[in-house]
Amino acid sequence: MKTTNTKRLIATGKNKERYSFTVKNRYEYNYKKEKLVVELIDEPDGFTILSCNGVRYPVEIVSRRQNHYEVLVNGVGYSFAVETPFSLNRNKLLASLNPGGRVETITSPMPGKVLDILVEAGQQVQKGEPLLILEAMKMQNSILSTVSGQVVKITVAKDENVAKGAVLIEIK
Amino acid sequence: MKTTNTKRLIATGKNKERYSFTVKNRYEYNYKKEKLVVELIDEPDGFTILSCNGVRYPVEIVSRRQNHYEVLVNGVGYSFAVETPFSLNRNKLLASLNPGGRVETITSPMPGKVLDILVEAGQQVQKGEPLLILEAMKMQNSILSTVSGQVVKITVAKDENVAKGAVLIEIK
Amino acid sequence: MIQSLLIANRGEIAIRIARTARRMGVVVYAVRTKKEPDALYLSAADVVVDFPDTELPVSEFLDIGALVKLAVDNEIEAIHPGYGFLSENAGFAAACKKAGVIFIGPPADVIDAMGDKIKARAYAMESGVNVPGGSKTPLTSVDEAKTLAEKIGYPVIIKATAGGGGRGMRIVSIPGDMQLMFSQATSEAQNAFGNASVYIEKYIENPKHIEVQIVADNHGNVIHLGERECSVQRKHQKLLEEAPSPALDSRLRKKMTSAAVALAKSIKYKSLGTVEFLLDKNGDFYFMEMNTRLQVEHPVTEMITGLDLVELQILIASGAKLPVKQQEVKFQGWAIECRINAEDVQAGFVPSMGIIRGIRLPQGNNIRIDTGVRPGSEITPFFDSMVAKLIVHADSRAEVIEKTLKALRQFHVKGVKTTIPFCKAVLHNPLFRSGYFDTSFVETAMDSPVHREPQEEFLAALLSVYAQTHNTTPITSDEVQIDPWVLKKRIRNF
Amino acid sequence: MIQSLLIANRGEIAIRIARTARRMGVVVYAVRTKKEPDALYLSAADVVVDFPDTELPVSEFLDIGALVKLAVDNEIEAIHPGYGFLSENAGFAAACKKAGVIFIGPPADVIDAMGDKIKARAYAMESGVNVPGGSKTPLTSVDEAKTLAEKIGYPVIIKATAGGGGRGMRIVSIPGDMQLMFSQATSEAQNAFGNASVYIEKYIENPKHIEVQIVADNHGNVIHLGERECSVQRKHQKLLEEAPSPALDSRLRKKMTSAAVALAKSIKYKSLGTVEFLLDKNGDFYFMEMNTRLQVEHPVTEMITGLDLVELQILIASGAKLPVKQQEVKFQGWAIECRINAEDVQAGFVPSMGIIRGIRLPQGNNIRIDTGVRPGSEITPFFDSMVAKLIVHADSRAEVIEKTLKALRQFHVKGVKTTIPFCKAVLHNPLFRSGYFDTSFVETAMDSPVHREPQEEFLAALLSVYAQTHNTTPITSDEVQIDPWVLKKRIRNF
Repeated sequence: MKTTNTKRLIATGKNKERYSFTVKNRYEYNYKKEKLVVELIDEPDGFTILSCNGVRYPVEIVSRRQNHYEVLVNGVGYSFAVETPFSLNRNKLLASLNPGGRVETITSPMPGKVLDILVEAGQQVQKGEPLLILEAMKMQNSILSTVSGQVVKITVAKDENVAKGAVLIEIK
Repeated sequence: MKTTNTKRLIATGKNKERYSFTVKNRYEYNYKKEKLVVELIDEPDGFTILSCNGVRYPVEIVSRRQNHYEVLVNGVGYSFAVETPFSLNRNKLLASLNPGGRVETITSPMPGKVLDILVEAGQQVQKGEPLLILEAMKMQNSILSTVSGQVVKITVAKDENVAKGAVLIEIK
Repeated sequence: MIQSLLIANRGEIAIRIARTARRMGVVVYAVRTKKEPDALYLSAADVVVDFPDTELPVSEFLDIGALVKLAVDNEIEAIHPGYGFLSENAGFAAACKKAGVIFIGPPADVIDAMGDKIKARAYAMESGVNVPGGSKTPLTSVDEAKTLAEKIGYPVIIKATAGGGGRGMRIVSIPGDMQLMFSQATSEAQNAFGNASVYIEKYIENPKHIEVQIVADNHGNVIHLGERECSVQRKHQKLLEEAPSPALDSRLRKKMTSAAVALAKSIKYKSLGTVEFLLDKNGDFYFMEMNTRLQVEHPVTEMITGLDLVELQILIASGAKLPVKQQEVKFQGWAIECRINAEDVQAGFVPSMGIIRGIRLPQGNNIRIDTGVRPGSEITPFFDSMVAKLIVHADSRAEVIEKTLKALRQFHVKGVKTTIPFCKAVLHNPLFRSGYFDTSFVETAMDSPVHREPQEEFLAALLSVYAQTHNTTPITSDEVQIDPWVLKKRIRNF
Repeated sequence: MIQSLLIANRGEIAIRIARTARRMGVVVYAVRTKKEPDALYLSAADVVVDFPDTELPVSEFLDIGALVKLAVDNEIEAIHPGYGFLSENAGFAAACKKAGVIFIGPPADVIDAMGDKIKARAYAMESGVNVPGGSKTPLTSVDEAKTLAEKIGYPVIIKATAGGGGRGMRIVSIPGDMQLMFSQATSEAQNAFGNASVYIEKYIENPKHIEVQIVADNHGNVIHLGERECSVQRKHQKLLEEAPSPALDSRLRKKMTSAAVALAKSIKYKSLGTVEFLLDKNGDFYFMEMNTRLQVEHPVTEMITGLDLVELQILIASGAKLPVKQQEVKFQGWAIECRINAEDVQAGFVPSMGIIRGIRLPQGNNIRIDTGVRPGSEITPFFDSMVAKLIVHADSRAEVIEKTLKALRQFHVKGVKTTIPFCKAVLHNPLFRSGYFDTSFVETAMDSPVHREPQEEFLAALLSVYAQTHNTTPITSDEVQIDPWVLKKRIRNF
């Protein structure tokens, strides 16, 4: 028999929004001292429902990389990293030791053709600024920067065909 | 090109409830001078929707025998015979010429085994009166008479296994 | 704590058990049978094991030897029997124990004591709970039945000694009917339970059917989780349940729940169980029987208490103490469960067999649906005709009735006829709404067994005319023909 | 009356056309292509014909020769082009006529006149409708563009001569941008229409986009069916439409609809058509272009008029007179259409490709859904990313906004991201609700491109923690892997 164990798990979003839960016996959830009755239900029409104290939402777990989750709730995307207080503190410490920040990669959201590149290596860009023009599904789409920083590397060339998920540009 | 034609179609239910429509060009429906916008829509989840002036109901056409329809609206079953005023009058006439009435057959609603027969040929029965006991799905089910009349013939025997739709008893 | 679990059941209850067990981190095994090799419940498990080929003409989920062997061979720690099948079979519990597998339920001797309805009556009396007058031993002849009936007074009810769930029951109002009813009851009891033994009891006319959920751990702690109102029945089959009961005030509730707890304590009950009572018009209540398993209608109790009854079963079977004390159980709001069965209500509730071609589920908070079917699933004569259970929770009885009606209007099944229009009719009925209904409700108080939405008949007429104008072919048909769904399944399996 | 009809289109519009045609007793033919051999639209037809093998690198629904041949070979009386593809191709209309097939749309010369946007400007002016200042002939060089722009004043808009639907359009605010924008517009025009020719017009800043539906028969009768409000756009792509427009009073409505009817009469228009106007802040309106086909957003007009626009198209093409007079057209209530596209709004509206794993449709009266997909359908780069159109009708604008929001909350798609959260955000937006929005709305007035329901973020955090605790595997994944749905399709087709 396993012994009872309670641990704290903290979910941190992209904008540092933070939710802290206690989890007992791996399945009893509490949030701000309130008990949560949580169920993940596969319904017969193919949907997954997250039920929390009777509140039901259609959800999807889109991807998981270690403790990083991309999920959809009601069709809206959210990103959360799940950590224990210990790992959270360690990551904070690591971040403070490496002030240069980490490299963000801009990847292609779909297969297409690079019509134009609007930035150069070394250039400073703002979050939301267009980086390049990708033609897909007969439409020209601007690929926007997801972060503010400096363009480190441009890994594609004009007129190149790229696959979904291909790295286009690295920003630091 | 077809010529425009308008005809009257009358739907008569089991309890003589009657709805009279005019149909123009085979697809323009009117009921009591009101125009009806009618559509039968197959939705991607397998349902058939009858839309009438924006009112939508899930429907099924369960069976058709000539002009007799068994349909479900919202899961509730209805039976209608569709006739022109001419055929309706002819049928009324035929009924008046044949006052003996017609023979109704009681059929098995499911496969099962006849456990007991509760009536005898020649006996008068009332609508809703149990005629025999059929065992199916481990339950004993009473088969009720759908009409009032005289038992003409019993076509099954005790302990006989019957298929769905098998004729059990004829009543006149 | 139990680490692995074999579910010796199918359908919605297998899925419902798997959901909780997997949430708790238990590895769940489901049993695949030849009768439904691609059933939905299999996808709810971590591991699917095939039921072995046998020569026995017995249903897979009644085959004690094979099921226990599956658990042993796969090194599975525990077996959950669900409801029905072997869930109240003392032999199964004993065989599990003998093989070193945890049976999720009470010990074999307790199942046995409560399973023999005559013994159960005796235990109830011992613990101070009223029982209706009647047999102390099984009936050996019609004459004995007649003699006893004269003593306790007609009407009486004949019940199967090994019974439960309405099968093998017959009411006898006059001595002249005794012969026929006695033979019908014994034959049905033999068919249903493999035991023709019956007994008689004073028949309480038009009582309410109220049951109390109790939970007991292996350390002597017993609590109750309130009552359920199950008076909406047809031929002793429950059709719609609610919790709490509108018929109980706090005084009566205290008396009934205390009686249930007293009985459980006196028989050293362990695990989850239900004590069923008959409540008469004077507010007197009588022990009917005890069910030593999870009930179909357990979700209404879960809704109002916020507790997960399957979790409690697994915890108790693991040897844990009850995680809640009686005073910590909070009852909140009101819950209704509708059983959506594949039955043609308009043809007298006969089973409506066929293939589910589409399902539209109601959406919304505090609406729960427990189902074991999906589009393509077939309703067959092999198993019961349940399509789904719709469970709705709200603050008050008035609100939950409206909310359930709304959910039912959004619940559609294509391919078979269901009891949805019947459930609507119950919830619209003034007597049901008043709360003053009893077990005679379905047979005496309903003008129509189905509720018709406004305009339905008109639209049916219009649809018939439309079909005639367009020469539309029926989607389903009475004719025997190969159905594309069936064909697809055949190609896959053979 | 037309007895048989080939639909030279796919997806939801093929289904929508088939629905009306079959209702009218017309035998409907659909074209199966290699790209989607088991698409939903095929099941809406009476007969499915296979597109022949060809060597041409052109899309099936752009192959004039093959489509006309299909109609001739199968002795089909008429062709309906739907929208997009060949719906505004004069050559297609001419080829049909030559082959003796009825083209459901205006005659080739009318399509040609309105298809050349510079000619269309001239016709509009002739019939007394305002047009913005600009080119009288196609631009031959950037310099010519600059000279003309100086004359009419910046900002100006470059448009494709053969254009429509926002492609090949660029706004130029300062002379320095002209070079880049001119080359982008010509290259996009070449790609989209096979014709690089562009022209410029005075750019009306932040106008409203209002369009008037007109219907004309072959006997000189022309009526209008009111206007549609299409100002909720992003990059000239309509996202949500309504009818009527909250910006028009009866005086302005009369002026705009009269202008549309006048234009249609002056060019001897036949069949269904839409005159698009820009409405500026002073209440002045300008001709933008005329679409000589059924529009994506036609259902909102059907909802408020009770007329079936496809039925009108078929009747007119059959030579019938208009079945309604202008004064018989009654406008009732308010309708909204939401385009549910497979797009990742949070990533800047990029297409979200993948497989539809589940669809939950809203239920209720006066809710219409036009869709071409079902579970298992794939959203591919071959075709547009439309999943469905949700059309809702109610008595007033306030009511239809609430009713549409309710329907959107019940509309769920699993497998791809959709614009449902975007449509919710539009309907919650105070500026949208006020009615005083224009075509800059999406880019300037929306705080967030998605609406988040209460508790969503909290539940996303909880789901992440739950998944971490249970080691749940993602349902979909970025990784390249064989998907069971895809595999199933491959097995079937190859």
